[in-house]
Amino acid sequence: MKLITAIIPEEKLDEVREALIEAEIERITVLRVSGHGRQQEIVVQRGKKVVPNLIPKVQITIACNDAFEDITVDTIIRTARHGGGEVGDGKIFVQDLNECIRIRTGERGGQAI
Amino acid sequence: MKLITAIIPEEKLDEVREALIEAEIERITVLRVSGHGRQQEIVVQRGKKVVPNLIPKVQITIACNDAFEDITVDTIIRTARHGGGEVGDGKIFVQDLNECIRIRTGERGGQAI
Amino acid sequence: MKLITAIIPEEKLDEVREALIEAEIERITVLRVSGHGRQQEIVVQRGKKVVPNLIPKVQITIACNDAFEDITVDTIIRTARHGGGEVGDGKIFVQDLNECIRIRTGERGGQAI
Amino acid sequence: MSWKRVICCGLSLGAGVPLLAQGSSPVNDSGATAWMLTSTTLVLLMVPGLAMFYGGLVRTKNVLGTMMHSFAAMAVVGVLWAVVGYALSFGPNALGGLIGWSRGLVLLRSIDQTILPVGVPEYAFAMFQGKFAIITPALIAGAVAERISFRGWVCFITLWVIFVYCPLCHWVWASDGYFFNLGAKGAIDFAGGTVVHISSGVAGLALALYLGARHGYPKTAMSPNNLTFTLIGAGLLWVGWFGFNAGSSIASNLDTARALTVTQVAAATGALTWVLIETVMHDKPTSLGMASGILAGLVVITPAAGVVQVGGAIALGAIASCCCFGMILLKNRLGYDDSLDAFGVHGTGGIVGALGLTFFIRDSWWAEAAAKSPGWGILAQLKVQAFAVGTTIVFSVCMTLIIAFLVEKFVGFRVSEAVEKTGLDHDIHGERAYGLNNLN
Amino acid sequence: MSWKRVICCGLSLGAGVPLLAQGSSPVNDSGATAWMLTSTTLVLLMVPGLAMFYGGLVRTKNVLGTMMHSFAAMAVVGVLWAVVGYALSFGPNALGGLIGWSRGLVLLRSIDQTILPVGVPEYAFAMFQGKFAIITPALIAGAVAERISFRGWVCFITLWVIFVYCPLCHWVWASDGYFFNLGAKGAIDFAGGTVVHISSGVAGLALALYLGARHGYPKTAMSPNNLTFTLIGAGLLWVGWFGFNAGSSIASNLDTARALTVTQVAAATGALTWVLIETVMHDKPTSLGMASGILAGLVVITPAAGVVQVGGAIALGAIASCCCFGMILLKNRLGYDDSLDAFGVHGTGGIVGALGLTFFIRDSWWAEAAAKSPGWGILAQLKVQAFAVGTTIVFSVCMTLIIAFLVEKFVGFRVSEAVEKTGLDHDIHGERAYGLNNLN
Amino acid sequence: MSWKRVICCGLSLGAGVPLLAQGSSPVNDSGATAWMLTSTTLVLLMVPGLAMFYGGLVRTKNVLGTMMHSFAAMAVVGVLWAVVGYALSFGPNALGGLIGWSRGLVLLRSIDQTILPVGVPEYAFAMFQGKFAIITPALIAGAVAERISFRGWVCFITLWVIFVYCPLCHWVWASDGYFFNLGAKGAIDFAGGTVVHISSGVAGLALALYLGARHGYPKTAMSPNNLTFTLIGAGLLWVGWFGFNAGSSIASNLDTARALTVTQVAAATGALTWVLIETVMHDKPTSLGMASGILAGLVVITPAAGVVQVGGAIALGAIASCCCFGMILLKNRLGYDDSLDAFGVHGTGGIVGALGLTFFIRDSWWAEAAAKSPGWGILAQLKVQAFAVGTTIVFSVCMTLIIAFLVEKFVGFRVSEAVEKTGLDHDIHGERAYGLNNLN
Ligand SMILES: Nc1ncnc2c1ncn2[C@@H]1O[C@H](COP(=O)(O)OP(=O)(O)O)[C@@H](O)[C@H]1O
Ligand SMILES: Nc1ncnc2c1ncn2[C@@H]1O[C@H](COP(=O)(O)OP(=O)(O)O)[C@@H](O)[C@H]1O
Ligand SMILES: Nc1ncnc2c1ncn2[C@@H]1O[C@H](COP(=O)(O)OP(=O)(O)O)[C@@H](O)[C@H]1O
Repeated sequence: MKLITAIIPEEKLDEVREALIEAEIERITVLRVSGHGRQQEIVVQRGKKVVPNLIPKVQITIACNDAFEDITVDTIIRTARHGGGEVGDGKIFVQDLNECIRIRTGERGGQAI
Repeated sequence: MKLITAIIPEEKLDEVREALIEAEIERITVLRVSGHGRQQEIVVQRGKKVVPNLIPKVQITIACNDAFEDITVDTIIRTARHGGGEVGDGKIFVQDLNECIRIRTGERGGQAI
Repeated sequence: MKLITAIIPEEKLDEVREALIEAEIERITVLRVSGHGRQQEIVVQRGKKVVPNLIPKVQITIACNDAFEDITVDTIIRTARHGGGEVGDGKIFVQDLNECIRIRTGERGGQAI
Repeated sequence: MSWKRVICCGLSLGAGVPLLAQGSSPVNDSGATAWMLTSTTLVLLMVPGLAMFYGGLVRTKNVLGTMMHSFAAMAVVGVLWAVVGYALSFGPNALGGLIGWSRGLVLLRSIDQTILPVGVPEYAFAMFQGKFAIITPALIAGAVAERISFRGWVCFITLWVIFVYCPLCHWVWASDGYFFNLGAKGAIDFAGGTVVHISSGVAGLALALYLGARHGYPKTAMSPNNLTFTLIGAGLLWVGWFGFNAGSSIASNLDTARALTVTQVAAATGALTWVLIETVMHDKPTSLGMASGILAGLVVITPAAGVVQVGGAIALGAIASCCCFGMILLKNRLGYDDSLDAFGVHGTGGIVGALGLTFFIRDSWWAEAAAKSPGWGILAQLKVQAFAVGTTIVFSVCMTLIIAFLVEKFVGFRVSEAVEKTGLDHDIHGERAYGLNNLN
Repeated sequence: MSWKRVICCGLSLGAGVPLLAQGSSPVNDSGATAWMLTSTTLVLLMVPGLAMFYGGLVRTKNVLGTMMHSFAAMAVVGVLWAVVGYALSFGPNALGGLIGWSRGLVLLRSIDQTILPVGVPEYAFAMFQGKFAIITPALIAGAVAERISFRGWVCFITLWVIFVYCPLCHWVWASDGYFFNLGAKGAIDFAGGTVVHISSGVAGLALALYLGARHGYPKTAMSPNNLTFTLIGAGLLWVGWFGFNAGSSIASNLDTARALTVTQVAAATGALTWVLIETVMHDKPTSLGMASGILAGLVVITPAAGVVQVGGAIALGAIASCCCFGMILLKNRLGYDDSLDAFGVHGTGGIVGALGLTFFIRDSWWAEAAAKSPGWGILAQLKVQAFAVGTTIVFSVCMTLIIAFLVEKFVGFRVSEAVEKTGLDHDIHGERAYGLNNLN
Repeated sequence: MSWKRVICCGLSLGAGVPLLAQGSSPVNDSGATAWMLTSTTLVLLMVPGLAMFYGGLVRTKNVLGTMMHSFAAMAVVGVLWAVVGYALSFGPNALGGLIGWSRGLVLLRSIDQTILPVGVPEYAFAMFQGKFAIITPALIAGAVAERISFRGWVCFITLWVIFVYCPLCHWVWASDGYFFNLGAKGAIDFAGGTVVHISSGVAGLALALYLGARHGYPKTAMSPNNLTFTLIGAGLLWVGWFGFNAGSSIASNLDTARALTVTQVAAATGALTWVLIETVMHDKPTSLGMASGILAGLVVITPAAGVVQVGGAIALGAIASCCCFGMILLKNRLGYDDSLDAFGVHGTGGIVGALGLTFFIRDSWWAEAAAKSPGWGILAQLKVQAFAVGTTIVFSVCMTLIIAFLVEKFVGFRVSEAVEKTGLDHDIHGERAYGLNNLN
């Protein structure tokens, strides 16, 4: 099993979620994070140009069976990208997941995803 | 060492925490997340039934030594479950943890947990 | 590649970030979490001493190539510590990262970090 | 309604008669002036109140954009009213009574020394009325929240105030206005049931239909970002409404106290009723319901505050909440996107109030009406009210659509889908409402 | 206290004497009326203020539920007061003076044209008093925050207003009330030390003891979710309290200005003192302490605002903060769960004020008292005050317990442990206060 | 300005003449009194308004600390003013006119029965003025937000009110004050352009320079934690400013209505202009810009509200926003850290208003001035205004620096870098503003 973590732009959340659901990846966990990367978002405060150190992003966490890794990753790449790709479009991290347990039933492993 | 991540219902946090402390798992990190799964929480807004896409959940992260994995997982399963188990009770993910470092002392590995 | 997760005191974020940038680790993701450990922060509310169960902390997530692991960890330890080290200075967790993908370009692996 | 007549004399005096003849000029009544200034201040308080109310109901990404709709009204109409708005509303009939006009009232120049016969400086009256002109377009924003451009909104309200609000205000409240002279004692609209609530409510509906629903509506849940704001906003609106209604007596006397009393009672009844309906239907009395009920009660009593008594206020408050609740259920069936129910609450409540008040008018009013026009009764007055309501609806809807079309065409009204996704706050205003959500 | 007498004449006149004899009827004083209407509005503002104050102090899961306690008072008592509350409080003695009653006052019908001898429409007075009836039960909610059902709360306040507030109000402020006729010049309670603060404070204490502590109290830390709200709420309460106290003069004159002055000074002193105590004891002047001190100062001056001078206000404000702070320390020792210190601040502050004011009464009052009852002195008045305070405490505690028992038995008052864990907002109201906390 | 003279007669009467001679004493005007009490309340509302405005602009870790700066002013100056502040400001000339003094005014004792010739109890006037003494130091906090200790702040404002505010207030508003007797009809400062805004603005600048920039400024972005608060704060300030300016007429008449009118118009114009500038320059009309423009418009009209007409108000509002915007651009160039632009808005706006008003004075004023001093014209008055402005700046800057030096030396003013990093809320007050940010 894999644990996929994606950092995406805030405004892309809906699109990504909808595409994932269409690809039958229906269980996800999301949260607000702030990121620092190469993206520079210029904000004007009282006439002064300010470059915030940290830009609001959304993190999506998805546990999936190995067979679903590719489709999950591809779906995210496809929908989280702004047009042909802009700085700040984010990252996807994939890790091994040893065990997954459904609290409701106590089921373990692939069927608990 | 293992890194255990559990997604549980908001209202179960206190119970889980207390049970963990009783089981001598005293160090944890928690945060608010929003989850999408099979749970459907119907909310009525001005007479209209609305099904929010994302339901507030709490994520607990616990780094523990291998020997503690089972008791941690079991404690969470036991306390996070609503009665005999309801949709939305959440998930537990277990991953390997290569290294753990206590910032205060610089200790590493199992004793730094 | 490694995925480094550090839980540090809120007020140390700026310092850590600046030091990381100096060490050329420029891409990070941060978020607010609440932690429970050995630290006891006493708060007085209307004359009553209260010990909050959960103390606000900041979590930093950094994906880096293996060669950068040590410098990242050392930088965090050095800058997140209060003086000679205080309870509550936090933890660093290091995990393997199987894959990293830059959404913008679709690049994978070490060069996508 | 006697205050209107008094005012209007004052106005024609202010606008037409040479002001230097101070011999028999009215004397200032410091008490009435104090209350009018206080009322003006209270109605101003409704604007931040409305910004909180609406601001709390939208999604996190649109909070500032939504609040800015109210604040823009404060800025734009604040200037506009002093420059030409008052002249267009309270100047003598022009264009055959379609609107008022008086060059002297531009920049309020000719009223610089006027004391109205009721003992209040005309400046105070002009500013009080100006606050109504601010709040009315601000109400419309609720119907099209989360999808309009700031630029378009600013243009829209500028035109809307000039071409919809000012004429309506003239018809209803100027002594030579159409509605003011209907029937025995005119169409009853104490504090703006037609002018303010119906006109803005139906304008909102028209806009919502014209601009279309938000992307994802109704499938996607759009949760309020901050219901504490909405509740406090409703509280501030209630507070401000005392100025809105009781101030509309343009006095500080028994009439004023009566208006305040029925306002209080109707608001409380509205809130109670809405919460009861929710409890019966879903077993969940919500804070949004509490806030909505307060609004419904306040809206319904607005036209009626000068003529009904406590019993009538209770009845109207209860009926209003039922009707507004029903209207929102109907909206959910029909599927159009009146985002924050500007029509559902203000339009519906205003119509219910303007018509329903007929059945609860106090005896003394009937006596006066009968004195003027023998045999004047409920049915006759109901016709007058219905005529005023109907004309307002038709006029407001038509003009709103024309203005919306022009704005959409020349400035752009509805934002692009991309902006809608990113949110108004970041995309249009370059800000985020809650820095506290991120580490900073 | 002379205003009371004047009012009460007005009232008995309003309630009993035929109103059509307008020959020698009082004339409206537009200035006094303006201030009474303004005061009514200001006291209304205290309700959202209180909702913010309390709402900010609870945990994130109970914010809306807590705010709804205040808003429910606005809705329920808003209606109740107009229907029967005013009749029960300001009607002539009934049941041997236990309460007032007058059928004509139901729905405020008989005061439709009454101008009080002080020149204020009785409607304005009735509405002003009605706001007191709203805020008083709302204060109680603080003692039992985070653990009561909405349904139970609504039933409780309905009964409490009828069976506790109205009788007390009648005794203290009706011209034929018990306390009003004690001693030389009556028990002194300018703006509600006994009626409002003591009665609600001890009712809160009784409820807190009866319903028991929150699950996990005192072990679990229960952190305020939003102290900015609490601070702003305290600010709004201060603002509104000017209406509360200065409005209680039922006039707009020197007495009014005096009441406002001592209110301002006592609030400032209370805040300063509390913050000083905290600085000395823990080296942390907190914003919660600032807010609490403001409250303590405002509460203590409430009964006293008509009789003390600036020096006395400073003394009372400082003493109040010391006593309230001490009382809360004591609570922490004793271990009962007065969640937001309704008793700690309102009960304690009210008692300190009602008794303590005796030592700071202005000379002119003593002169008048001595004229009526020669040799009348501090001790004599202290006895009167103590009697009023004692009776209020006993009456309020007993009645509150009876009502709480009935509500718990027939409707359910305390929520189940499961609901307490989930939080009132989601479980009872089906909402979450801060959508901004989640992605939406 | 005629009100000043009237007041001051009243004052000298209140302070010097035996008060018992009530034969020909002035009668209370209940309407004027009502408005003065209302105004006092409105100005008090500005303090929570300012706390919201400033509180929303700082970083999440400094919210409460920043709000406490405003609330501390309410507590400290609230007491101080009643004890000695009023005596120092409105007592007869002492120390050669450097300040006022009257022992009888300590604790406001000697005004206990005074009705001013304008028909208002002197208590009401004293409290109204007291609110100005509260808000003025509170404004300064914006310039040094996020880096000063609470202890230092409390000491600073205590000294500042005594040694800067009271003298200035005496010079400008006491009948025997320097500025009051300059030129034909005195330096024009209707509601506090010099006393309030210039003095606090330049004091803020001096403090910002003396204490130095925040750690990390200007490199680190310091994002506002809650712009909704800032917007609502601006709204409440606007509401309160009606009391601030219209109340400064110490009456309830035509002058009052005029002051309110120009205040409204200038605020709206200021907001509109600022938003326009932003749209033109960055294509982003921001909510911070809206709030800043409202402030700029309100500040600029403050000294002018008694003498300009609607046209002048529009001009001044527009000019103010341009100048303040420009000043902030300049600040960004120069690099000093006036954190929330206390000088940028209040200092700049005040100076623009105090000088600029000269060009928009109404004819009747010129006529009166010419009657007193033939040939009196714009240039002559401009000199008077410039003199008043200049003196205020020099005096305020010098005294502020001396006080800041003393406070820094004996109590500690600027916090350590460690505290600055942790944030004022947690380190100094032991609290966190938004419990909702964490699980609790
Ligand atoms: N190595 C990394 N570790 C942790 N987070 C990262 C890393 N790289 C990128 N991110 C996250 O992804 C977001 C977008 O990254 P950015 O560098 O702006 O895009 P790109 O890699 O396309 O230039 C950042 O704001 C940050 O939150
Ligand atoms: N595969 C997954 N990946 C990420 N998060 C998940 C996954 N499955 C469940 N979750 C999280 O757990 C929560 C509860 O899951 P849900 O599907 O409602 O329960 P169940 O699996 O018992 O039916 C979800 O809201 C989501 O936050
Ligand atoms: N084993 C763990 N699992 C998860 N989080 C941890 C763990 N240990 C520490 N933390 C996090 O680090 C923070 C600091 O830990 P603490 O125990 O106070 O420090 P120390 O280990 O230096 O005594 C905690 O508040 C918690 O958020």
